[in-house]
Amino acid sequence: MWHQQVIPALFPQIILSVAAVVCMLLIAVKRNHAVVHLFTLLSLLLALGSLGRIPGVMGVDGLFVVDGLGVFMTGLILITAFFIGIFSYPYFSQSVLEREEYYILLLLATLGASLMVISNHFISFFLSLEILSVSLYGMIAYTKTSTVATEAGVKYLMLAAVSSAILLFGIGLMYVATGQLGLSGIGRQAVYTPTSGWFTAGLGLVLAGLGFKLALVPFHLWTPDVYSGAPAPTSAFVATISKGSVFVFLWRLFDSIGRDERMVIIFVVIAVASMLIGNWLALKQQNLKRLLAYSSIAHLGYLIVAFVAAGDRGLDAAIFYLVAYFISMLGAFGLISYLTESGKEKLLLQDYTGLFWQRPALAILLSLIMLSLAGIPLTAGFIGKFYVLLAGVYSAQWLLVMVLILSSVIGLFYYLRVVVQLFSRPDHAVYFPRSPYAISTGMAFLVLFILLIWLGIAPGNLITQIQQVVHLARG
Amino acid sequence: MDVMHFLWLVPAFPLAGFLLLALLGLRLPARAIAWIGTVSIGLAALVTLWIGLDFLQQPPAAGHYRQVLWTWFNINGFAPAIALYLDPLSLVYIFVITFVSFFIHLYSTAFMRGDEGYPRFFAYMNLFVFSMVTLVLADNLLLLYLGWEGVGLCSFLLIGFWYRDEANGYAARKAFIVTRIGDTAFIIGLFLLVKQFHTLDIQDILSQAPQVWAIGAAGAFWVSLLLLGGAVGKSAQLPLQTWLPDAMAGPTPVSALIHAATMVTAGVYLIARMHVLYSLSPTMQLVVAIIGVLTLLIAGFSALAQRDLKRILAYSTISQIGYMFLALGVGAWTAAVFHFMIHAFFKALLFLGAGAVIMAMEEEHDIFKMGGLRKKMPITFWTFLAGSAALAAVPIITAGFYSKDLILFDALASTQGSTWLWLGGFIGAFITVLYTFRMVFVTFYGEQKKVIAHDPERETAMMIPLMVLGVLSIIGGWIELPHAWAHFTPFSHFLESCLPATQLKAGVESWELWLQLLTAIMVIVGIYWSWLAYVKRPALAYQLKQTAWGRALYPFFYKGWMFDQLYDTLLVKPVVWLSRIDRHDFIDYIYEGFGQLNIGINKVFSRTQNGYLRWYLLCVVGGVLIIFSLILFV
Amino acid sequence: MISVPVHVQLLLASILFLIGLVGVLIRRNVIFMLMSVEIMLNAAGLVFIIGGAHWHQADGQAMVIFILAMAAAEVAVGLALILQVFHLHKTVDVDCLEELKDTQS
Amino acid sequence: MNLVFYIAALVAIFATLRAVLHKHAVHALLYLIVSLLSVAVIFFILGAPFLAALEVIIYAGAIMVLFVFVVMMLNRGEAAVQQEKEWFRFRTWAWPSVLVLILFVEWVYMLWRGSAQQSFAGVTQGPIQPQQVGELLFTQYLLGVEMAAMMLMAGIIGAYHIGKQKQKSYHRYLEEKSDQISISENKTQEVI
Amino acid sequence: MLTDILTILFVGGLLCWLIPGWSRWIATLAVGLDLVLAISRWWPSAHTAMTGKWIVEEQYAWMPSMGASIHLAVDGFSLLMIVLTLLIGLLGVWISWHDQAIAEKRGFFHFHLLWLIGGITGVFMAMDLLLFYFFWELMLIPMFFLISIWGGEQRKKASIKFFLFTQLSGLFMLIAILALYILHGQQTGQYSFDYAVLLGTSLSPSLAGWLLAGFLLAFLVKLPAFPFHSWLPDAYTQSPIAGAALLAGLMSKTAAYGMLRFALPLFPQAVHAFAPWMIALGVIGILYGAKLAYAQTDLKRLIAFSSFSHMGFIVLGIFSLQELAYDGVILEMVAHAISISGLFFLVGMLRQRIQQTNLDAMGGFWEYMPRMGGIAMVFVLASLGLPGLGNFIAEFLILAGAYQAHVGWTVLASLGLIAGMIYSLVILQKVFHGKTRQALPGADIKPLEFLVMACLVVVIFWLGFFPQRVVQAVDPVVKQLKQISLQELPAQQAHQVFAQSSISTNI
Repeated sequence: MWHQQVIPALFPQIILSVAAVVCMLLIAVKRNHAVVHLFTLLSLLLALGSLGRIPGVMGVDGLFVVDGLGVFMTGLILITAFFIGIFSYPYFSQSVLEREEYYILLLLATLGASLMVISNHFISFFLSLEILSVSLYGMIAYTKTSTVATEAGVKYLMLAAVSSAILLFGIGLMYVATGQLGLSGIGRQAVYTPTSGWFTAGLGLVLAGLGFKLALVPFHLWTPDVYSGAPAPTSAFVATISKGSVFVFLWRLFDSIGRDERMVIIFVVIAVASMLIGNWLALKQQNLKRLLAYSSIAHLGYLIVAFVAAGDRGLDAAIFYLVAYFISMLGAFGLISYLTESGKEKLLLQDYTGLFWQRPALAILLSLIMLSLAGIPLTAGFIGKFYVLLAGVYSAQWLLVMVLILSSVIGLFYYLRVVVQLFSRPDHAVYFPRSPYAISTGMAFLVLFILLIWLGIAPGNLITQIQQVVHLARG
Repeated sequence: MDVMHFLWLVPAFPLAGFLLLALLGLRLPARAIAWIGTVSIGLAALVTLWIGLDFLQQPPAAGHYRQVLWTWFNINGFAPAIALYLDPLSLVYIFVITFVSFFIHLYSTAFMRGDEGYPRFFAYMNLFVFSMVTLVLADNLLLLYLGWEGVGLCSFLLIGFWYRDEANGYAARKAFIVTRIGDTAFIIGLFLLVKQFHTLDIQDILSQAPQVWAIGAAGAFWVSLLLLGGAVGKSAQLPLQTWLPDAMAGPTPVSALIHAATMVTAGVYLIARMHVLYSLSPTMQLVVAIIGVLTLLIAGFSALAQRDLKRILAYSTISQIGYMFLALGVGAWTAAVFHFMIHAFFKALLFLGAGAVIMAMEEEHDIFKMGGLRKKMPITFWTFLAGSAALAAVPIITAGFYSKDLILFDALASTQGSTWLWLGGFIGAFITVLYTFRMVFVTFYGEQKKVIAHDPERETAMMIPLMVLGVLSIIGGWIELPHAWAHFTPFSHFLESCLPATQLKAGVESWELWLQLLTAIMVIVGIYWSWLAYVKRPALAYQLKQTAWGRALYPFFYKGWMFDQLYDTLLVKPVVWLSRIDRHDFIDYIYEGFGQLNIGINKVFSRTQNGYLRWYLLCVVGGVLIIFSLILFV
Repeated sequence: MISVPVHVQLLLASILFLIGLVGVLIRRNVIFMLMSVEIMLNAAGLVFIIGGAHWHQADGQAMVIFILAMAAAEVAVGLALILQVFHLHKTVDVDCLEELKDTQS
Repeated sequence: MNLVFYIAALVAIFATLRAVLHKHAVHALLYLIVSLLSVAVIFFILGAPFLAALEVIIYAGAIMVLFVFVVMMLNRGEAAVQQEKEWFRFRTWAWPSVLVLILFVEWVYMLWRGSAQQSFAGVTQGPIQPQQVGELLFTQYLLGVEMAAMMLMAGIIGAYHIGKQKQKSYHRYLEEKSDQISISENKTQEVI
Repeated sequence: MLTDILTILFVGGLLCWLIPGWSRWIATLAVGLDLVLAISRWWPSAHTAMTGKWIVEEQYAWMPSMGASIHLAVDGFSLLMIVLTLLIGLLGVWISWHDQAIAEKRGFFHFHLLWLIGGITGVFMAMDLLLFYFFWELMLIPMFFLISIWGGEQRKKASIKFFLFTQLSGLFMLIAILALYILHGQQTGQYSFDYAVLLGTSLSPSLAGWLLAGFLLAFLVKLPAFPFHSWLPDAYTQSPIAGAALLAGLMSKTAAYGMLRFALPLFPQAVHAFAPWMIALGVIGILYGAKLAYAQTDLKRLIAFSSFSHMGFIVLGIFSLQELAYDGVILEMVAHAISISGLFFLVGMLRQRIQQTNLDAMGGFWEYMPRMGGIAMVFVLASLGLPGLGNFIAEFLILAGAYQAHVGWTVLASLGLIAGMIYSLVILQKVFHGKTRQALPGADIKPLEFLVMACLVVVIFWLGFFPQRVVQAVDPVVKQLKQISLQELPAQQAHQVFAQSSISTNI
């Protein structure tokens, strides 16, 4: 029940909730983009700082478990949200709409995600998922005068609602079968009813619901449309935080109920399909945001390889992979936000022709990101992929490992296509705007750049950190 | 001080000449180039003479001298060295090489004057002499192979010396590649030797081989076959003889030096050098003899039909080397080497004479467009006649008689000889007479058809070599007289220490005089017939050409028995065709196909992203269906 | 109380759920789609009630309350979006929303 | 009571089907309300009186009213019915229905298999009273309630931002035209 | 000292980028300094047979929790390759000194060049398998950029193709490395990527076969060997000159190095089972490459395919598992690096003069560039294996070694000598001989170019006449490899390697 330690354990989440409310009040007092922006960033930093105050592993009401994994992921989510906050400012300052509400939604969505990673109960999971989703509806359709944003919003809303319903029905069936809503309780019960029709049917439906959020094949079709329709910062959020948090819950769920052989087969099928189809879809894609969307489908497939591999190694691999993936995606969408000119995003690859000859630093960052996504050494993505492969080989998932290799080569093709485009000499004079808000964004890019390289060359620290986190989760 | 220690100077002088010319040639005046080119060879010749005299006076105790310069490489005891080996055989060879080279260089200083490639020419020629000397002096087969390929390279470079004409380039390439085919067999032979003996030292191999292999052993057979491959290629014997006639595209001194006197006899040297292996494989020895006979016949007939002065000589060269092979095949090692030496003299002479004629005729090669040069170019005529006589083996007075007669006798009389081999050689000799004197009569007799523009006889540098070689072509044979006449055989005696004497059948010595008589008659008949057909009654040759046989055979012989066409159809065309159709590498299409496949798949999946929300929903339902099916049915 | 077996109850929930699903799939009117989603959510709620009844727990009901809240929030945003769509496109036909798609190159 | 359950179930199924298939939006909504009411009955039977009440008040009452509002706002009348008929073609509904039918078969099969393994014969204990639910909500699930609040806040802000129309100076008859212009402008800008 | 070499290169690269105006000098300085460093260690050691295993060894922590460390070490073989890399790197910098094709963003060019050299050098130093893989892939990135930024007309396609091939194959090697790591960890409890540690891992024949296959795939693609060569013509022809020289001259050698250093010692028994197949691939490569080279109408493509053909000798040599052949392979690595660099430099000089590399546009250049022609001749002759030049000794030793074990294949491979001559002569004759197609007065070789080419010429003659220096330096490696040939499997067991197709249960 309630005792004093609960509050410090949930410090970040509490700070975020309060910040959201305060933010709303700030807007009510006076609309000022810069103030709200700064406030959001500060509160995110504050939440991040409060992570240090968390006393240790503890459960809260059976709804949450604040363990190493949760804390680490909360931190990751907060940092990512911080970057998205930075990228939002130049993006929305050009917009004619009210921009301030976006930050409330950003805070709320971050709240939802940070709650999800510590959820240990279907009710808390469901609610955090809905906080995230509902905020995202608003964030995706935020530039409401744009037909594409609205369209993306409608598509996401409809699909998310249907998948939520499917997920709920699944949870319901599992509840009927076990009489439990807490993960640990279900885990206990699942031991007795491993092959129960209701339970497996429910689990299958839950899987479908989670698969939708993770954009795994065959629930992936919304991704490109939403990514390309939504404002770039939102796309970054959808690509990173929303997936990462759901993935953590997926891990917790299957850790408690055990990885049934049939479930593993389903995951193998899904992973193979995601890796291959995601990369195939991106192969000839000319729209950078869609390309990133397809790439994210494939990346989630790689993550599922780590998931199937399971164990500490799998979790290590998955977390590291997530970190690398987050950095890359953030950088990519950050660049798109940064290069947005009076509300018009540069979407087509050909818009980026010759970026190198105009803005070499940006081009090098973007190519590094592409190489990281492709898993080439010197970048964080390489260590991530290496780690996943290690986990896959360790658990002797040869099929997955082989498909991973083949599909990552297919993937390499389009990443390189982007890179080559950046470096090709333009036929005509190209102009890339210098955003007036370059300082903070530039710093953010610099940090991402350094992180990409640093994690690619000397990942030792982070790996050790992650390994400790994993032990904390078990202990 | 031991004179032998200066052996390394023999290759070193030409090499130094080459390096000087290659590095500085473009900056030096023509005179300096000529000096460097000629003097370097002259010095080498002097050193050779010096060493040779020393060798004769005080032969080394072991019968040979070995000079190790440095170890090439040493892999677990397999250690070929850069080392020189001098024994009577190599001494004869370097003697011939350096002296003939010297005269040809001398000749060239005048012949090549004014050519823009003057420095290049002498550089290549010096490099050639270096390589040839290395080949001959090599103590192991790997170094020999270095010289072997080096001479091939120089041959290539000099055939294609006038590089602007693509035909020359083609001839050069052909020469290099065809000989390379033989060389490849050679090098495979080396692999076999390495495997068997773990060494390539010639003397080691020769001393070990009889212990390892019995007579007729398969190993010996294969090694000698493979080495023969190399020899056949370099010496333009059947079946790799086709390159030599085309090699006449090079400057005439080149033809004289490389394609008559020295390089083409490298094969003879190789077999003579490795004679122990051939002795161990009688089959191969017979093969050598048969190749020799067939080559000398085929080339002889071809020479009979040629119109190009140099091509006649080229076929004649092939044919004469055929004699050497015949000699090697019947175990008459010294006879082969003897004929090599004599042949070097007279064939170099003939080529140089031809060069003078061609120079006078302003690059006209067709003998039927010449004529009546006897009076205008007396020195050339008389020396050419001396050479021709030697080639035709006019009895007693020419050197060629002694060497060729020895071979013919041995072909019949040696233990490995037979009537057939002799008969082939004899017919060949007759043909030799016919084409030689056809050439002489057509070129120098009859009426003059062209004015001499630039009289080569005024060039002393050209005439001296002609005269020296002319003298040698006459008197050179006297160092080895037929047994039937007198037991004066210093040449074979000299070579005895490294080449065994010919094994004769019992009681054959009495045949020798009869055979010589037969030869003499044959030569006279031949000369008479040529005189009849080309001077007295030229219509006779024409009529003969018009008979059914003539019409069929003349083009056949003219084209060298159609070997070029045969190889073209069998080898060259298929390879070229294959290259052309697969220029873009069919393997690449496979990978491109993979790429296209992926793009096709991309198109298929891309269709699913059609933007319709209801379709997306349907796919979600489909996904649920798939998950359920997996749960139920897997 | 009642003796209807649980699987029959679940069958009812499933039928309602699938009817909702069919509705989402076959209606081109966005409003109808949203309605159908509500049917699905309602069916899911029914499952929780069934579970709660059989395990005799209040958790199921609590969950349904949360579902209700979620449905309300979703409908609010959904309807706002539908209005915006109508505003921009002058139609509620969902098949008209196909600007975002892969263009065949 | 069993009979009531079956009757309510049949009504619910029938009303839901009508709601989904009906061409007229308002009629469909009314059918949906009927369906929700009958589900409320089932809630009651299954021992959840509090939820039955909430179902009626919030679902059938509040949420459906929202729908009615929107339908009214769009105010598309007979033309809309006509259009619905046009949209409702065989090829529109055939494949999804087949797919869902297959899904239904598998679904039922799984439920049936589950019932073979876990048999619960109906509801045996008494109803769960509202106070039990309330207690749970304010003790263990207190944080959940807070989260629901946050979720609603997100919904409200989203709906507010998206739903808010800009003040426009034109007369409402002109509005349509100006909107069309803005659409075409948008289209040219955002074409991908 | 090893880290110094790498640091100088990588930092030098960054400096080049930051100070583009001085990039040529910085690059010269960095590579030159490294070259001096490397030679100062190699030259003495080549004189005398080495005593210890490594001449220099350094180790630093990298990912301690995974058992990966920055373990650098060199013996005579590695140092030889490093010296070679740096030499060609330096010459590459010089030959592109005035190259107009890279005038734009020159600093960035030199950055990539130095990092490429650094990557290659790293490959030759790494004694930790993960680090090896790291450098192995690191090489690709600068190479990719060199092609895709400063390459020819088809640079996009070429660079991507190159990257895809090498990356895919590299991943297979990574899998093999990981599997080996895990197996060793499971057997001994020591999870480490260290070469020395993994060397003695005992593996079942089928498993060893699969792991070896993973390694070989990477090496065969990079080399490239027969069916994996498809990327080569495009990449070689499209890359800038210094890049092409490094690509053909050294990156391909990293593959040969990898086989000798890693593949063979790690899986000595599986190697025997693979040898016949590999030899077949090598021989097919020799002949097929030669045939393709002959058919080309573009000089660069021709040279590219000639390189492919020569790589067949390396495969043949390695898998004949004979002492002579090992020495031959190492010599071929050095000699081919020199000769192919020379040829590519030559093409570069020609392209600077006539702006293309099509053979039909060339002919009779001897008239205007006799010096360049002479130098070209040396490299052409090296390529066709003329004795006296380094390549001959190498090919001779390879074939002589291979002959000890595989007569038939060796005889076929020897046909490659003929084929090699056919296409090599095309280079000389079509470019420098024949009718003069265009007048190029004053186009003969410039002093700096002459210096570069002279260096290569001297080295290749030196190799031809004094290969003992190299043979001595690599003696310990060859001795080690020789042990492998003694570990022959019984024929029956070797058969099982292919019979068992699944290894999933073994891990």
